[in-house]
Amino acid sequence: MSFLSAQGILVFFLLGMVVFSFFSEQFLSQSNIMTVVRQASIIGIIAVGVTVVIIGGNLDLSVGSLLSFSTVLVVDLHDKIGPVNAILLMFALTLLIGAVNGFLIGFMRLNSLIVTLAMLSAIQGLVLIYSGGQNVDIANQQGTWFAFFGRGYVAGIAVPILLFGLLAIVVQVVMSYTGYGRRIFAVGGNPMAAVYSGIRKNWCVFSTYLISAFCVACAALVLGSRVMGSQNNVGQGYELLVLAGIILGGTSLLGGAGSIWKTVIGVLILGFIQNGLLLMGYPYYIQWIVTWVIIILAVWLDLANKRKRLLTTHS
Amino acid sequence: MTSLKGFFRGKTAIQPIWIFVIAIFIFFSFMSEYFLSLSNITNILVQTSTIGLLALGMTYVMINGNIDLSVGATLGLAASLVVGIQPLGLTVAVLAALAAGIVIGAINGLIVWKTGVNAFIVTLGAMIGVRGLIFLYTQEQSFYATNFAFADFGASTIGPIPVLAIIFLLCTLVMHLVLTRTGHGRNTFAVGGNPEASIDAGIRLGRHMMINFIIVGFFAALAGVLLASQMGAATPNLGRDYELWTITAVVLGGTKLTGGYGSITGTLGGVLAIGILRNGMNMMQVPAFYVLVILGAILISVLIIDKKLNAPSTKEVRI
Amino acid sequence: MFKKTALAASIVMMSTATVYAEGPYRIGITQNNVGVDSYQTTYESAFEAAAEANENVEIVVLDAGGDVARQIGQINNLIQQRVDAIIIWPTNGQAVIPAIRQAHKAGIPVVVTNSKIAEAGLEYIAAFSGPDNVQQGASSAEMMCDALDGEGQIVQISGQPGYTTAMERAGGFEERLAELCPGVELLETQPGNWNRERAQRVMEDFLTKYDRIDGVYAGDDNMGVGALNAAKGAGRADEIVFIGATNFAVGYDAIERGEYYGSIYQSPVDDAEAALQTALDVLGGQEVPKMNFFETPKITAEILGEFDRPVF
Amino acid sequence: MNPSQGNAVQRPPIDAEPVLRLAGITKRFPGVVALNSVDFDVRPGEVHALLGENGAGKSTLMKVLAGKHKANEGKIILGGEEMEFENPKHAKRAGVVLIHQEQSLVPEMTVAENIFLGSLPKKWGNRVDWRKLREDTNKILETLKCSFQHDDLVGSLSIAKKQMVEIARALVFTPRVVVFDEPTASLTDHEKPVLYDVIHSLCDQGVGIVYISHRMDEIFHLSHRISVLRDGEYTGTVNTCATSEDEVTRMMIGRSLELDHASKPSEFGDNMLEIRNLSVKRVFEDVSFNVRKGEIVGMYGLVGAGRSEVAETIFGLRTPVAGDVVLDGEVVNFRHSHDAVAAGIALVPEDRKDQGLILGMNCRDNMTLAGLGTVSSMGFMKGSAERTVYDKYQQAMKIKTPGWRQKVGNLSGGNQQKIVIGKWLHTHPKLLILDEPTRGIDVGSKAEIHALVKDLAKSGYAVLVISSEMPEVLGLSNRIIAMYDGRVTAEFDGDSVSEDELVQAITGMGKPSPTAAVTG
Repeated sequence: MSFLSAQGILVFFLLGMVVFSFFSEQFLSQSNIMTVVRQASIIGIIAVGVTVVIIGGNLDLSVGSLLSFSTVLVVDLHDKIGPVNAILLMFALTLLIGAVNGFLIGFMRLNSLIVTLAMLSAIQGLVLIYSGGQNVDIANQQGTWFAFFGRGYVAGIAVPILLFGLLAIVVQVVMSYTGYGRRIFAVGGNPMAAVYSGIRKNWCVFSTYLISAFCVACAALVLGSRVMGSQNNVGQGYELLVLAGIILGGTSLLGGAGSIWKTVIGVLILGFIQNGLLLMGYPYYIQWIVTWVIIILAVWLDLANKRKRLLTTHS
Repeated sequence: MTSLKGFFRGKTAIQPIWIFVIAIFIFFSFMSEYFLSLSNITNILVQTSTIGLLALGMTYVMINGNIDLSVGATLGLAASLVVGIQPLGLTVAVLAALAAGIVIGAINGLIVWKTGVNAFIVTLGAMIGVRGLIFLYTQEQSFYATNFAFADFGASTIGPIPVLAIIFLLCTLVMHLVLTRTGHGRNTFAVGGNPEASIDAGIRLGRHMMINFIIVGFFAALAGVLLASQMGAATPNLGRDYELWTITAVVLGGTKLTGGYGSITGTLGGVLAIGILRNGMNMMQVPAFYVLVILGAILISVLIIDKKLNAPSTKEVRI
Repeated sequence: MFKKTALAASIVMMSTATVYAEGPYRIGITQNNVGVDSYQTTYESAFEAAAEANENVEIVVLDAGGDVARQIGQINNLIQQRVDAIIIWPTNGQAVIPAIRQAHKAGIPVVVTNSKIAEAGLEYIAAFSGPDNVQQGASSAEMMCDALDGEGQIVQISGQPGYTTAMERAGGFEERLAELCPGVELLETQPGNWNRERAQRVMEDFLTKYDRIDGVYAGDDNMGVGALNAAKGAGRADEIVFIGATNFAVGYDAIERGEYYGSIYQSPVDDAEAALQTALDVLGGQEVPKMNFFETPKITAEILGEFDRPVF
Repeated sequence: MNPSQGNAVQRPPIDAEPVLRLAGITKRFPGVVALNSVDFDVRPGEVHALLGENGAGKSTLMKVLAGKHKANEGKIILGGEEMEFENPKHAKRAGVVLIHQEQSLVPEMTVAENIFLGSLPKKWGNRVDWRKLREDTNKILETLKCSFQHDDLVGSLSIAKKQMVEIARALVFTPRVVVFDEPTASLTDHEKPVLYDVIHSLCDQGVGIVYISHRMDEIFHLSHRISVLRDGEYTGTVNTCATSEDEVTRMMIGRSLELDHASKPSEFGDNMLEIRNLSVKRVFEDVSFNVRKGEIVGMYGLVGAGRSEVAETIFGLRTPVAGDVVLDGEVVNFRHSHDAVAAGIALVPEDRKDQGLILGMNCRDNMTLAGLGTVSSMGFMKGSAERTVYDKYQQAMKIKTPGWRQKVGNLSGGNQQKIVIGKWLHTHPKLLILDEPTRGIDVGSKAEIHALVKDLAKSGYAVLVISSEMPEVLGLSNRIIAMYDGRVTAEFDGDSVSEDELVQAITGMGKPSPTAAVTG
């Protein structure tokens, strides 16, 4: 159902793929597709979580700095306390920050855009204080299974892709087929009516930020493992890319609607645009300009498509 | 942020953000011997004038129910143009830069209006694309102003007060009057507050939306020109992340993200708050890493205090 | 050659010079973007340590966060505070000139560190102290030439677009490569924004696009290691020569393992100490040359032992 | 209470050339014919009531008239001239004004700015002429005898006052025809006379009034003629003085409606709800009453008397400063609506669209929202169980929808309300609180909901009905609690109380207000 309603953007997506493949023969090669999906999976994993926040009627702009925070943390701790402890501690602290977001927005009922904007700044500061501004690296890169998350393969498919796919499916199922998901849609659609229906709105909002933070932690696992090191600002700007992917997929920022499938498609479109233009050999600034045009065209077409369907099925 | 309704019509005393501005002003005056001096205060005004000018336009767009993420990039483009075109004459260069801002604003407005695509995504696209235009035009180069009159203008003063600060304050005054006194200003509130009703009342939504995007584009360009004159140069990366600080300042000033409510006086307060915090912490030599955390924490504290002050405790349902 | 002994000697020289300085001096520094990479961070702590060690110096440390406008504001703040000297790590070589001119007018000597400013601004500064990035690019080109025997196809991953260091290194590299070995073809340049992950992604796309890549030049080792990661992931690391700049610990280790051909050794500690010393020299009334380059030698596997592993 | 008794004579039709005539109006939406060749006219100085069940096409017809929709066929003739309205402003300038059912005001603007929205007086180009604005506004507010100021923020006004602002807006251009769409839907009996006065004075000025309402009493009190629409078809026009409620009802729904006031529940059990000295700061004070099993208790009072707030406090949405809520013998004092729902309290809230429904969700999902636990296992929704629940209540309450996938926002008011009630029945509550259950709902649905409420009580539910409509309270309740200004002023037996007593109790004891004079 939700998959079908994303069809406008899907058509656009496929059309774009065909156009790119005319200009670059490698574009549709299996290895290139795998490369793009793997690259998109970090943004994609985060976007899965942020989509839940958006469906719940809020925004999360802090994911970029949080990604920096989590990646620096897990990489730095890897050598100090061992991979298992590092991963556990990283997840715990990331969820803690998610809980702070969730507390301020869910229970204190502060404006999510501004809170997460403030958190974006504060978390970046925390990262820098933690690392003292130094890059962090994993010294023994060959001998650790930590490499699995970013570089490993299972059945010929890269682990980041698997993780992205798995998270997307699980979260989509949760959102579509569980009472929890239904409650989040209700809270995002009409918070007042949700409360009047006995739904714990504040808890619901709070929990969406935990999901968002969990996804960021997963992304940090992939990123840290892929790079085997981290800079302090590694996640800078991710929040906007994530949003671009979500909106491109067709999830509205108003809350109460949207789906993970749409987000997956949106994120992939974004990845293929960047990759396609790079393969065509344009300098980065042309890529930016084309991205601008494509974002607007895609969303516009999707909107026109929806409007048409609305007119034909409305009774 | 809206406890003192009707302030912008001069009905009530003081907006909460101004209390905060005064509080931190007093705090830093005690904490740093360099803080409280005329030259430092004008310094703050000059430093905030860039974000301030962006915020003026942003206030309009946000009251109108939209948002503009492309202001930073537009600022960068205008700065590069005004310095890059200077060999053809300073006036031509300034006009071209301002025109560029207006055109980008108009494009944003037109797309939002005609397609109905959310302003957030339209201007997010523009933010990326316009930055591309800057690099296309400058080919990665920074430009240095050959015309010293331009840089001198940026550094000039009238009496003890820098020209840039005066321009900023004048613009603030004008935009305040336009917002509170003119048909366009009032209709901007109407469109943001209740678009449906506005259409019924015959208000042309698209026109006001366009005008407001043009206004924000113009002010972004103006900020770019003035910043370039302050630096006597322009770099292609100028204005990165400014959109986030601008939005923060505007929201701190009490403008609602959902539209229909806000004021220029509040925005001025929000801009000054951020400017004073930055300047004061520089003066106190707070390490850069901690400044980020402190700014974030203060932002959230202000939100919480505001919430507590305006607690709807008895009149509204607890949800 | 810039070796451990040479380094030690130069520090001794510097500290003897301090004797002539009178004080105490208040010196303000505005850095480019601390925290964006380890070089700048190490620079900052080295600078603070050097100042700490000198009781004649009191410092005000500011960070522009990569934003030109904020840096100009900070310069104004420093003028405001009437420090005795200002050290600037320019976010941009052009844009800071008017602010430097103001400091100059206010009678405060300015020392530019690490990245050069444009010609037009030279008359307003007391001195420049830092590495020669154009020379570094050229040195990297020479190494590339050696490694490939003058024949091959290479790609370049440059730093953040629009930043002086990125442009100087790329410029120096491209120019020297063209004149030294025209047989090496530069296929494409894309920015990696000083970011390892970003560089890794760019390299992955290069690997898809080009069936044959013989060499990679990265604007710093951080990005170079990102490119190396990508090549390893594609199983093509063996056929590619990696050359970077600003030797990082990860790069140093990679050279040690033989995965990485070479880099440019540039110590932020030297950089910071040289800057502070230059400022003190200026304040002490000494005759200081306009351009003070500290040496940034090539580093490859054969001579690795002559260098300490970078701390960052 | 019934105005037709109070103000005596119903008005004879006015004999004059129509100021406005709609001829053969047809409006098609994709897949639906909303209006099929409808004729309608208004004479100057006349109140012409337009009746029809929800979905009959009244609102569409008025939107065509006011320039919001364009008719596919038909003519609009205003003052003998054929018109084609491009937009509402155009229609307004020509003298046709629609006063909306939905509030169409900008809450953050002043009264004056709202009244002149889109036509602010200007001087020197784009500058607003504030003095003229103030003077013009005051003139209009004076004719309407409004108690608020030109510079009050509309958001801070009560619903009734907002309604007056809407009406004031109609007077900006000298109107020839004014359309009132459900103007009293959110007004209390106390506030209605003011509106009636306005309508009368408009008539005296020769303005033609189109009056859309579900309330028979109002229509018979006000109108000269009545026209009826049914399923987009015009079924006829009658003179008010020559018809009866029965006849009009028959025209509307095609059958005669039996208004059954005699079938109240009569067997009561123990106390289900007991409120003891409940107080919420600055809202209501020292409220005590009880509701027994199988009993319907009506709570009657003006808007703002604190009725809804009492309900919200019982439901855990407000924090009391004193007093207890006792449910089934246990002191509960819920801190969250979730706990109240879990304990078996159901609240059908006052504002359907803001509080009752997620408009963007489909019918089924809204229906199961308050009882997700029963249609899921291990947290996973059971689609078949959900459908069963939906089908059960859809059939039981005869909810008209194209299917469960339909978005609730697309349903008529009556069907929306039934969904809300269904949502709560599904939770099998011990106590059912209904706050204005039939506001803005057509006659047919209203009767169905009334019957349903009585049946529920008879099957053992304890029911608390909050209403501003006296017939509703009288027709349903076993007992009536009257509230005034945050206090319970009296408690009456629902069968024996007189209308006078009730009106006095809700307007302040011993101080008969103008309302009493009009409605008594």
